[in-house]
Amino acid sequence: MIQFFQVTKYFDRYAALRDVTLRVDKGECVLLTGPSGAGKTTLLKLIFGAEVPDEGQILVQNRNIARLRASDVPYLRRTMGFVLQDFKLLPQKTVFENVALPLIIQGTAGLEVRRKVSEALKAVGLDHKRGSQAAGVSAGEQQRVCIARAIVNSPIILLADEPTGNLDTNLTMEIIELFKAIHARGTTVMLATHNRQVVEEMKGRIIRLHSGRVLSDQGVYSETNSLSCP
Amino acid sequence: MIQFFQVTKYFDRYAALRDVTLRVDKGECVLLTGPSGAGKTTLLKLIFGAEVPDEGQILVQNRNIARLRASDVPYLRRTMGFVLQDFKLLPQKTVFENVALPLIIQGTAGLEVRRKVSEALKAVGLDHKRGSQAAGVSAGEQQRVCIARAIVNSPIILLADEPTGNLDTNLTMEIIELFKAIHARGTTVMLATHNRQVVEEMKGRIIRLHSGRVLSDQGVYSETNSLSCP
Amino acid sequence: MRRILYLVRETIANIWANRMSVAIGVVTTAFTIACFGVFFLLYWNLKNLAGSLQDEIQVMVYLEPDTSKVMVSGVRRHLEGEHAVASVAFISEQEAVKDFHQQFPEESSLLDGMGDTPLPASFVVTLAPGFQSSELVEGLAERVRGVPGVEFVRYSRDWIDTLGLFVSYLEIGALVIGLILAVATVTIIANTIRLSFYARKKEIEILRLIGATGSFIAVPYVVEGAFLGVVGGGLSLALLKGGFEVFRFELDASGWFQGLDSVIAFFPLQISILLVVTGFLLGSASSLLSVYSLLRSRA
Amino acid sequence: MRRILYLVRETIANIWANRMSVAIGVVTTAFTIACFGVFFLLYWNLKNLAGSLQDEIQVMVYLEPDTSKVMVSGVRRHLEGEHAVASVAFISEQEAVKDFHQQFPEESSLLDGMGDTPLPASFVVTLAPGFQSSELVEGLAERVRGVPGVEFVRYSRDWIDTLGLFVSYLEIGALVIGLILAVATVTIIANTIRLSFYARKKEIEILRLIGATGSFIAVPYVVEGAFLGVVGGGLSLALLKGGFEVFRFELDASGWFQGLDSVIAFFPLQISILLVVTGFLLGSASSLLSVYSLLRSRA
Ligand SMILES: Nc1ncnc2c1ncn2[C@@H]1O[C@H](COP(=O)(O)OP(=O)(O)OP(=O)(O)O)[C@@H](O)[C@H]1O
Ligand SMILES: Nc1ncnc2c1ncn2[C@@H]1O[C@H](COP(=O)(O)OP(=O)(O)OP(=O)(O)O)[C@@H](O)[C@H]1O
Ligand SMILES: [Mg+2]
Ligand SMILES: [Mg+2]
Repeated sequence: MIQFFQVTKYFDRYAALRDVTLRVDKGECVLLTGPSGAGKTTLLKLIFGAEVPDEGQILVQNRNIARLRASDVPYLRRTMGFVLQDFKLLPQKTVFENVALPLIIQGTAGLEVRRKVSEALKAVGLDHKRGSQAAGVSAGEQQRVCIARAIVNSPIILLADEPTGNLDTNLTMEIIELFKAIHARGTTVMLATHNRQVVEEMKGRIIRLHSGRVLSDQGVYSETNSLSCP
Repeated sequence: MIQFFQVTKYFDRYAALRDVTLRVDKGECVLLTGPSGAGKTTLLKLIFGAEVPDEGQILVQNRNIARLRASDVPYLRRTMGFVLQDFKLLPQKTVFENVALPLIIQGTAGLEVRRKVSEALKAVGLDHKRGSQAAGVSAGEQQRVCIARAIVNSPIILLADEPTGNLDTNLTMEIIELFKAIHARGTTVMLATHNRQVVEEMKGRIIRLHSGRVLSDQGVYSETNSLSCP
Repeated sequence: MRRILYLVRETIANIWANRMSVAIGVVTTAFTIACFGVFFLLYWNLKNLAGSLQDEIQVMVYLEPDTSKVMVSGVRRHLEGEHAVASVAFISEQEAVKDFHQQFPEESSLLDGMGDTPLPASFVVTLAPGFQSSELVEGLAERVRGVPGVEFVRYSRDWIDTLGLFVSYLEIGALVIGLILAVATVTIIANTIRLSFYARKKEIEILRLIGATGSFIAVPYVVEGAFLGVVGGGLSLALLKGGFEVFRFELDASGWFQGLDSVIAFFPLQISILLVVTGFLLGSASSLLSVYSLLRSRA
Repeated sequence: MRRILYLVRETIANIWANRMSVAIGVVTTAFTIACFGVFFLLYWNLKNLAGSLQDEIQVMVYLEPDTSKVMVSGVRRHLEGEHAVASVAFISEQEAVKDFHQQFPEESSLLDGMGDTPLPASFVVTLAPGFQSSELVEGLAERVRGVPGVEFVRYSRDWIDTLGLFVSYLEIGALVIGLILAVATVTIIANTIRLSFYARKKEIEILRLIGATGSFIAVPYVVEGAFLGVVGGGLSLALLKGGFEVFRFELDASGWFQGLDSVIAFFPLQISILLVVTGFLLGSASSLLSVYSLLRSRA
């Protein structure tokens, strides 16, 4: 599904990722952890082609991301859903419109758009805010709008960068359940998170990054290996 | 220090805050909690005059915020530091420049600016990123830049909105210690947070909001009253 | 279908959401095209005026005294056979004296005591349009001088040259100034549209992240640019027409140039439409350009 | 001190960070001022040309035949005493005949057999600038007619009227067109600057949140706007000068209007400086306006 071969990414002269090699199979659930500035966001951005690697190769669904023609990038992105750390919502549009956007771009029929958007908004508990401007809702609400936008499309790969940073324990739990359900349907899920609750509950494969390197890549969270974890 | 008298704030027809009355004395440490959309951000924004109340009065340092002349607002704001949920950094400027801004605005001498900024950046563990563009650093780093900017000025009141949403447990602990130290110097601190760790460690007065109302206003966190808390 | 509907609604929403910068763009476009239009209108009218003046260029063919009627009609036939000649009018010796007295009443005495026919008979030749150049008239005069009965041929070489020069002068002037103004117009409009799109860099970036194709992103902007251009062009037309009417009214009120009133004219419909079409093309082309320059960077 | 240093560095950094939109603004400003300048240059030269033509308006004072030398100098004295008269030249009867032969060689025969002095002696009166209006000349002629020895006074009323009208015509034309262009210039430049600041709404918002006063925020923007205006104004001057030289070169190469070459001229230094100052004022005023409109909203 997703393969990194000795990927290095520089910003100016600073290496945000160094010689990263990893392989995520279809249907896996991966948790990216590591301290602030470890390179989690960079790794996720490379997967959906928002950044281009300086060295190494990245295959996503057997296509080399770096070599992809610019006109093919949109079609690859439509198979993925992502929650960005800085939300990236269209501030002037309503919550509904923001969530509907990935469907409209693909030309989904009107009735189906409404049905799917409602479903996604209900899943994140925001159906009552559907008519509000995206810029007007609270930070936690915006984060949930992003999650709804990421899942509305039933993506093959779901990438989420700190999706619960602005949510309280109860909502975090709900979102974890949501991601679990999506994963259960066969979607490949990759989460970058600092939240111990998420790491504990998701029970996925844990990849720990530090200063752009993979520190450890292990199975599900357990008390024994958690001591130095997140 | 800060007094709310029956404050109500509407967005469109939705009441983000309803009939809130509270009083925070000099040197207090207040933790605002409550689910997503409860009105925490709105309450903090009212204190530094980024929003104007629709009903009721707000006194900050014995001045009525709503009645303040536009030309006096900047001087009031200079006595406060704040960490916003959406950061609000100048993306083109370096980390150093962003943190230095509150000092430069007040005309602080060059040498002192450098000393104070370095101190603030060290306190949040970001001295090595001082030359990076603010837009270029990771989310957690941006959050810490905001914290540095808020404290560089030795403010009388420190307001922080979810200041640890993008930080891991270790860094969160460091920031908590930092806030405690600032509080110990006599600064009035108000934190809005979902993070249980913060609530537990800060040991401050806890105000719980729900749907714009004050649900409870109690002393330090303890096991007995924490069951339904954040 | 849903996509087209979306694009239509999107365009309208875009225009509405950015109504301030769209309005600024429309006004700027209107004023810019109007700048060019003012100059063009000036050129248009001067050229027309020169054209109507050129119609009045005349060649005088003086006949020998006491030319017979047969010879006179021979000269007439020759003149009418010339390509360059539009019309021919005969002035007899008697008419010539009458004209002289009318034109120079104070010098009337000069003709006294010079007999019945002090002035020769003549033909007044009006030239066909396109034959008013100095050389052609020279050639015509040369040929006519050889015709029997013709004493001498006179024409105001200066007048022909001056008008010819005036028209050429107008033409280089128009070329240089018109070029500057045209470049200015294109630059200003393209820049205005580009600036008003600059503010929406973020929006475009987000759409790309979600997987929108380049054309899906570009269409609403291009339509918006075209709208801006058309409305700007129309507005500039209204401005020009308004300015023109004020000018004509002032001219009428002042009572001067009664004759000019019929000569000066606004653009014909085709050119008016061209102005709006220019706006349309400029608007859509510049927005296309600015959107694609934002889309080019891979991210 | 630190604040001033900050403001200077801030301005430079701002210009650099937004170099694309600053460049767009400069180019737009340059072209817009150039549009106005082209028209102004045209007006300036036509007005100069009209002025130099008006200098040539002459009144002919014809004397009675066989006027005595004393009377001639009496007439001269009278003429020189008139306010409107700039200079007076005497043409004797003999000179008049010579001039006639020169000017109308083909009509020379007309004067044959009319004695030695078929034409009267005359004074050629050149008018002082500012006295070329039809009414003033009429009054002068009326007074001169009464002077002993003067037979009649002639002047080309048409010519005077035409020139006078031309100048007035030029003046309303210039007023109407100049007004449209001036409004256009101000609008376009203000809009361009406003648009280029629109993108920085967020920046201003952040500065205000941190506690910056209005003037602290405004200064770098206003300086930037002034810079943009001055550079734009200077560039437009360069454009105009360049266009003007190309025009003059074309004119020279074509060989026409040798005389005109000395008449057409570029703006004098003062007006060139005015153009740059206009840019400066427009730039700083529009940026001031746009920043304050962003600052007004309390938040
Ligand atoms: N666009 C950029 N320009 C320059 N440096 C960058 C850029 N993006 C990221 N970096 C740097 O690369 C490093 C990794 O950043 P990244 O955003 O991947 O970290 P992260 O693991 O997501 O951290 P966080 O938990 O704080 O979000 C950081 O040191 C950051 O400063
Ligand atoms: N500018 C605005 N326009 C419209 N509605 C707004 C605006 N700002 C906030 N709201 C609404 O007011 C309510 C309170 O928002 P606020 O941002 O204060 O919540 P919060 O407690 O900070 O939530 P979170 O934990 O998610 O940040 C929310 O329902 C939000 O949708
Ligand atoms: Mg990150
Ligand atoms: Mg909030």
